[in-house]
Amino acid sequence: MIDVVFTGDEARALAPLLVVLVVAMAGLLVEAFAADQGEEPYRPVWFSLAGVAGGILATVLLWDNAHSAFQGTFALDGVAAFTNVVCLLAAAASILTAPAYLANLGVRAREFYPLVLFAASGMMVMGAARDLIVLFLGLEIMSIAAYVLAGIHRTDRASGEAALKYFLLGAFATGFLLYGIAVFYGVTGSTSYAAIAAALPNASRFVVLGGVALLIVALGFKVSAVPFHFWAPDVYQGAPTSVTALMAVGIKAAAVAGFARLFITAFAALHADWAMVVWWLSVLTMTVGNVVAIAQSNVKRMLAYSSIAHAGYLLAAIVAGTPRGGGAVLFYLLAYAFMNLGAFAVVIAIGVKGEPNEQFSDYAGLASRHPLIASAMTLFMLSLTGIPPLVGFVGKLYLIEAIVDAGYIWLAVIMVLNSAVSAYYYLRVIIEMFMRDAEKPPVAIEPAPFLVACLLLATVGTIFFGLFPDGPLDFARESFRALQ
Amino acid sequence: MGVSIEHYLILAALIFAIGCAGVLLRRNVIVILMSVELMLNAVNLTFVALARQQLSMDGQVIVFFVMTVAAAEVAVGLAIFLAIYSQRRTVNADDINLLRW
Amino acid sequence: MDQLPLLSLIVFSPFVASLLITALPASPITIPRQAAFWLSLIPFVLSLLLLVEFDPTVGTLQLTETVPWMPSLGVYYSVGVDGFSLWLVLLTTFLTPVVILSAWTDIQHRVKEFMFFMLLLESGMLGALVATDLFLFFMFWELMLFPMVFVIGIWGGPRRRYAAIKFVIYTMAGSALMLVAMLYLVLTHAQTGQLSFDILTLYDTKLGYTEQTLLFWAFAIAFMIKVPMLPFHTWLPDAHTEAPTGGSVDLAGVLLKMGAYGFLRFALPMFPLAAQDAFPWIIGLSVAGIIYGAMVSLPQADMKRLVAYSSVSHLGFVMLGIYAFNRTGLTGGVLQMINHGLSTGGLFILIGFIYDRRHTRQISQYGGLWAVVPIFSSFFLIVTLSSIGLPGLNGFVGEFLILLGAYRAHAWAAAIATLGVVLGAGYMLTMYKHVIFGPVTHDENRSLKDLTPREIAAVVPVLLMIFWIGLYPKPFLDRIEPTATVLLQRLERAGADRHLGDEQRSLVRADRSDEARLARTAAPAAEEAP
Amino acid sequence: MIAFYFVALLMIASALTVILHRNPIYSALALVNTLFLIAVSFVLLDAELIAMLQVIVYAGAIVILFLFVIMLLNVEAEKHAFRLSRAGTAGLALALLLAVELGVLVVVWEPARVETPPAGFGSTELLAEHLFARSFLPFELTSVLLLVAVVGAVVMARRKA
Amino acid sequence: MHPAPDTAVVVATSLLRWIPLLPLIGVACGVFAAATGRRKIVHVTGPGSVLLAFVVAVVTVAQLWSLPAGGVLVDHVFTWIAVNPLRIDMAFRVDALTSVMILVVTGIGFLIHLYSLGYMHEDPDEARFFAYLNLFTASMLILVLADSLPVLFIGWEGVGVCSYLLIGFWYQEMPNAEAGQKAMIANRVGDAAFLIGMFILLWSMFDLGTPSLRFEDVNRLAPQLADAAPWVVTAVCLLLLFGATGKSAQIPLYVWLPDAMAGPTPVSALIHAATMVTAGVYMIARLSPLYVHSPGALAVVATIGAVTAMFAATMALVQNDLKKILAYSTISQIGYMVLGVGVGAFSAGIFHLMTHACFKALLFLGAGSVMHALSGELDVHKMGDLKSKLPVTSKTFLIACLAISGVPPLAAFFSKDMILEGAFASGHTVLWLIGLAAAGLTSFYMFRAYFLAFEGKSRVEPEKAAHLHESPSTMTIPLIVLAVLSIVAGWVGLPHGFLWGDAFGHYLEPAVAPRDALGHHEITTGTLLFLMVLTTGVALLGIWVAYVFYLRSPELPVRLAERAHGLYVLLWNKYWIDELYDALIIRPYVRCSTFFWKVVDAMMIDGVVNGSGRAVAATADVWRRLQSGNVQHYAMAMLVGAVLTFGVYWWTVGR
Repeated sequence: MIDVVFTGDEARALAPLLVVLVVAMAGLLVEAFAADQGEEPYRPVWFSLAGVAGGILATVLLWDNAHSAFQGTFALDGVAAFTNVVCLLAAAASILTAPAYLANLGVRAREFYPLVLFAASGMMVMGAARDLIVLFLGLEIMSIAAYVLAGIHRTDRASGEAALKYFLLGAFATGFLLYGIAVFYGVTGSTSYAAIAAALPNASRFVVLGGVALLIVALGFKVSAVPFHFWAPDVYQGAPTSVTALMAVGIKAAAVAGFARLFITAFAALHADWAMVVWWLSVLTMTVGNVVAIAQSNVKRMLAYSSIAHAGYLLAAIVAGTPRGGGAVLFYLLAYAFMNLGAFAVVIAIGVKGEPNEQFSDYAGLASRHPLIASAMTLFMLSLTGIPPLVGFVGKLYLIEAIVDAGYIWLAVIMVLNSAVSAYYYLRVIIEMFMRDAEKPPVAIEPAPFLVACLLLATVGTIFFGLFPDGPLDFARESFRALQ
Repeated sequence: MGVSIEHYLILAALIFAIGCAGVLLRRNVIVILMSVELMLNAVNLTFVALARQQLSMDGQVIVFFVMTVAAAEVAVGLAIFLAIYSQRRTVNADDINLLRW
Repeated sequence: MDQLPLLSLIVFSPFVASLLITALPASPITIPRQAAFWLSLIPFVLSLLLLVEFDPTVGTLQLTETVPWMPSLGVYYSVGVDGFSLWLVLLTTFLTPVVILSAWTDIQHRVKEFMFFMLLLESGMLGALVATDLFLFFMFWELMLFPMVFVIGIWGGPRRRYAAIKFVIYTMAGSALMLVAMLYLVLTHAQTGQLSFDILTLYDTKLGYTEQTLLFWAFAIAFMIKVPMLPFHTWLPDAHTEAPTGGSVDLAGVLLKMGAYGFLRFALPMFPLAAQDAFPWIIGLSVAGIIYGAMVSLPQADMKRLVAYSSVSHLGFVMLGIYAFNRTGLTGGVLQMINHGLSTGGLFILIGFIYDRRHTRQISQYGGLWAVVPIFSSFFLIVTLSSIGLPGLNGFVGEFLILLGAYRAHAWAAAIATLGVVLGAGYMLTMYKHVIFGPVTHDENRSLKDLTPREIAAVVPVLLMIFWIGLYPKPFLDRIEPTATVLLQRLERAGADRHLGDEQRSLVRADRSDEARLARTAAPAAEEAP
Repeated sequence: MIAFYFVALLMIASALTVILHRNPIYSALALVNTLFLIAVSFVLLDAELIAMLQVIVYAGAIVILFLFVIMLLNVEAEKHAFRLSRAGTAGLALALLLAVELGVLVVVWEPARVETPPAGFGSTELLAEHLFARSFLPFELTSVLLLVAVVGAVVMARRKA
Repeated sequence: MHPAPDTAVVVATSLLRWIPLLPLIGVACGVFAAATGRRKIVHVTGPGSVLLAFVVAVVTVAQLWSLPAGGVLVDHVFTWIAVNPLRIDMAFRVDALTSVMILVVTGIGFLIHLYSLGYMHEDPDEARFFAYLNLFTASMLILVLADSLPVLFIGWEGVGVCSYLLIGFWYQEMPNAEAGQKAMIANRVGDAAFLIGMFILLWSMFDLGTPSLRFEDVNRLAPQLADAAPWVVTAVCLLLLFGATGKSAQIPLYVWLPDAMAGPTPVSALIHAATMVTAGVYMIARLSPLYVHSPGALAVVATIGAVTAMFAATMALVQNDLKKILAYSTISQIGYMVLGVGVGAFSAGIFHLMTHACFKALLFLGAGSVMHALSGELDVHKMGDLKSKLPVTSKTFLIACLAISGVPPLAAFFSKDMILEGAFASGHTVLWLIGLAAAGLTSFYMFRAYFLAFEGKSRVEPEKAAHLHESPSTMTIPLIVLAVLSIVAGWVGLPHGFLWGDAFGHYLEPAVAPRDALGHHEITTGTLLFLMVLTTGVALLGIWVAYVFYLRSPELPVRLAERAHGLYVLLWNKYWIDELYDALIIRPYVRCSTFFWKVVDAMMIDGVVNGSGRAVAATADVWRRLQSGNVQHYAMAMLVGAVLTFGVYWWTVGR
């Protein structure tokens, strides 16, 4: 008498997710059983890369804006597809950079790659969720995998501490998320966005905004928005860099996408109300991120603060609350993925066994030793600063356009001034690399082939989408329009 | 039974707050995690109460999921604690501040 | 664009060249050096072709090319040239080979990179000059910023990093606001017309007065920083002092012009009314800059610093001319950009040469050079005289026209500015006296070598231009004037269209009446001398 | 009525014990108590199945896990549960503030009309139906979640690095 | 091709451009010689180019004379600056006035070039010298040939630069360089005013529908200008006058000329006596039709001239440096010319300009020859009885002294007399008296110099006395020629009624404003005679006093100096004018500049810039400390966020 609804729509919507999950599980089994016959360092890499590729392929082939699955709680629509691609790119980067890096650290956790894929699947769920519970579960899948990944370098105190902090605060935030969900459940009797959007107009603003506040706490935590950001620098710095890359790009992308979808679609009716708080959130976030980044001496930590700042930029476009804003957010996620993953790849590349070389001073004279790596890093830094014609600039341009279009001129002004400030610390890296000579004898580094591939990918993306951003942008905008 | 739902809700809110306080006050991470559990259960109570109010099962279903999540979190969390403990022989939140500034 | 895309060729040939340089082996350093020099001649030759193609009778943009680039954003790759940009383009392509020659011995390490950045810089500058699409312009605007940062930061003096960062932050802070203003403008226009960054389209955006004023200032501040005008100038002395010779020359020669050029191409025509109403500020700051720059130059001990501050003064003249809002001043202003590029560029080149020999720029370290290096000294003399505006040399023509025009518009401002002519002679001659005249005070100077043929080859073209513009500026003026007229008519129409406050009405009316008189006076002036 | 207040008072008391007691073990026991009381109130709210799960999963599994770890790490009682440092008091104040806010939040909700629930409300059948029919996707996701948790726990708790 | 006044006959010729061009070619040769070190070249090209220019000038003048009176030769070379409404042609014109000037410039110029051959013989930088000298000649010719103010301005500044270079010719001595720069700056100050004058003039012409600065148009439209806006004419005249005071070393900008004596003597002769310094006078005469429309401005001109004449003369009284004496006398004489044009006696001013060119050049060259003999000695107290050793020099010098003193029938007698007469006739009696007194002083100090230097007993230092010798012929010949000129030059302009009368004046009439433009009351021959006698008497008196003081009883001046000690000190220190300028203008300016640099720029503006940077960094450091590393602090921060978010939302709902 229980009839499970499972039609083609469901199948299609789940397909990418299933691909990734299946590969992940298969990976677990393979590693479990193939472990005893000899070390095959690159097998899991290829394996999980295949999973990523499959996921992307499935996404590209199967996405459509028309249908949704599971009574409209889940859909592989444009937004989801875009999020999938970004998150899977992040996963790919983390996988590509991992082998050499983990080898340097002496970490021999074969579960690393499956865990990355699990995290990615969680992100995919968040991107596709049209129901608070689904969002919640996706978030948890992602987070739990991330907690473990952060701590996967078990002999390293920093890594452990990162895991601990991330876990405790994550769990704490979960509480708020659930309470928020409870509020909406109470008000609307349902947790699906559609129902919420329908019920909001004649619900008690007072109560609903309480719920919104709680959700902002939880999602703001994942997005690392000030004042919910404190975990980010510590965790980013402590976690293994490959994982940091995943967190900085993938988790942020998923959270932001979920945030955007929720607020722009479900809470559209209350835009006037929530916009104000998010406005402040975004201003605080970008300002604190940029300003504190100036004071850093560790590049990884600097990148952490920079990622906080970028979260601020993204929130600013969410404030706009328009499809244009949503589209800009999605595109910026893509842009951010390329340039930031590239940056982390470089950070990994110049680390050698025993010395991670994460201090600014370690970059001194890099240009003369490894001109190509230095040039790549320069590209990423300039792109993060927002210098045309790199992707970072175009992304920022779209964000500002959306913001200005929605009439938040001052927000736009604050944002551009912030990016002027950010020029300072991004430039510092360039200055170290090009305009200073190394104090300590340079260590020869030869980046592993996978790493090079990752760098190449990031570089190409950074330049190409800077020059020809139209495709992805139109796609992103369309997918948000389709949600209205 | 003439108790209106909001009594339950207020009770839940109180428990939630107590949990928060625990998270902020206790220095032993294990107890902190317990406090988190308190919070989650408070939310559970809320869900059930609301479900009762609306006479819809969804609330209870959600509680089901929440429990699972809570269990999963505890498992991973405690594992992490073990790892930490094996590193530095302490689970005192104050002493775990290698990463800062 | 039925004919060959000349402008694109000019803009991108240095870019391609820079890429080629990277492909070359870095040592022996003569390889990239030679390559860079010969490659840098290509854009120059092309730009000569441009000069031929250019139709002096047309005042509007010509040789335009337009290709849709980012349709979703209304961004076009559209370039064009008119009387304002034409000569600046030529100046750029002309200076680059000169710079490379002059940097021959100055740059000894990482030559390949240096040449790469120099050519990239050229590409950026050219692009910014010919771009007629706001997005494109902004792109090149930033693109020319960073090569310069590298040039300063890598090959600069002891405080090069500080100078580089200061340069970047200053400029970016300015251009940040400009970016927002740009988007605001584009979106406002999109509400009525189509979404487009093309300036010709944006020219006729309907803007409220306050809107217009705010936007104007957003643009203006970015450009004022670049000019640089008075309160925003302090990046310049540091940048100049720290930069290597080549950097200084390009900085003074072209980069500084971008500010004034920005006013001409964007700020004025896009916000005609606000721009005209801003005159009290701009005029005031220009005049203040003229005097202030001249005064601060006097006590400087470092030659480059002195010349840098003198640039503040000279650019003040340029802005004054532009804001005269009549043909004489405007044309003079544009011509003065070229002049300043030549004379100040020449000064930097020469200072660079003497720096190569003695590795100091302290004026007190020199003296009595004429006895030792007569050729250097005489070249230095000519450039100095050109920079203080001696009639018969280029500087005078510009200053004369500027002051003449400015006098028509704002007599007192012009009168005060004329003081700058005296003060200019003051500091330049003082420096010349201490460096060239008097007894040889330092024994190191007794053994100085005079200019080598290569160095002479680098300077002589500049000198020739100095004389040419000084004696026969007509070809230059003839090509600038029509464009100036177009701009003026535009400003005037704006004045006529909108309801105005009294003082700006009178401003515009004065201008219009001039135009009217021109109709009468043009007749005798029309027929040409045999 | 009386039942509720009885349960409520006990619950608060034991919850406070959890966060106030010096000895983690007692905290854990107090936690069990609290969770049990919550289960009781579930029953009062006609959610028998959930109540049962509550007892089994929480009291039965989770808290045991806690106790296990506490023993394993033989964490001994602290000198005093927490010192009211400036941060501590601030935290307390904040918690209170939050309590007030949440309280206000729920008070504002219009009082629920409590009518007798239909037959079978909270029954296993009904729950099962909702779970598998309406909430199929979340259900499956929880399975993934548990898998990840297991793997994670193993990875983290494994003895050899 | 240009609309010309209906009266004048205008003939276009491409001859004129060669007059400045030839010396320019000389410059090229000079540069080449200097660069390659072949000094011989300039011996030919230096004087040669100027000689050719002189020949061309003569031919031109002949051509001019072939035209009916008031004829004009024009040469349009090319259009220099043309931006509507402005149009400036590189064009030259020769009329009566110009013809005089080009003859003077090329003629005297050639003699001085010739003289320099001998004078600069040993100097290694001879080539550079001649290059400069030729360049100067060219600029001066452009100045006088110009047919519009801007073109004149080219020459105007050109000569300024040349004098700058030539004063500092011996650059190794810093004082010379200083002097050169002083001259340049002083000139520039004047030029700034000159520029503004041009602007005002051009735009007023523009408002009349003729945006032109050609002398022809300006002079033609002067009446309309005066009608349209009288203040404009006055302003223009005064501003141009200020420019002239710089160039012609008048009050207040005369201070550079005495220092300018640092240059080689031929330079002093050519630039700072014969030609450049008279440019101001020429310019005023050139624009006389404009000036006459502003009596006020003319009055100022006259006053400045008279006062300068007197002022400089008094300073010349006590100088011991021979060249300095000559310098002050030059200032004074130019004062006369300015006075002349100021009172409307334009032709008289030019007349004196011409004669002065002859005898002052002669005086300087004589002084040069003395220096040559005494190996650079200039103190008149260290000379004496040179006439025995330097016959030619002394005789010619004497003639020059007589000439400048205005002893009939030598040159200055007629010219100076004509000026004073003009002053008298115009009713500026005070100015006339000043001029008269100055005339007396002139003859006194000139003869003081003469007696001290050439008469009496020798006070020459023995080692110098040993090789006293007359200068080579290249130097003496110019002296003789100039001496002859100093005698005869005046005869072209006799007072009315005598023989051919004021032929010079008549000749100039079409070029300058008629002297009765200001309604001179015509003066009778009787008065004329009286005036002539009077001036001659004053001159002779001065000579006699000088004779008494410095030959008959040399102790007198010493006693006088003690008696009127205050006055003596005042004069000796040249009224402390230099010190005054230094204290009032130069030092405050420098101090102010340093203040701007050190305080405004470095502290205030950059302070704000770097300060904001530092502020951000400081904030960063504070905020960074918030990141305490303690999990619970982070949690608390989150809680704060939550509480605040609630608060804000409910606050909004409340509103």
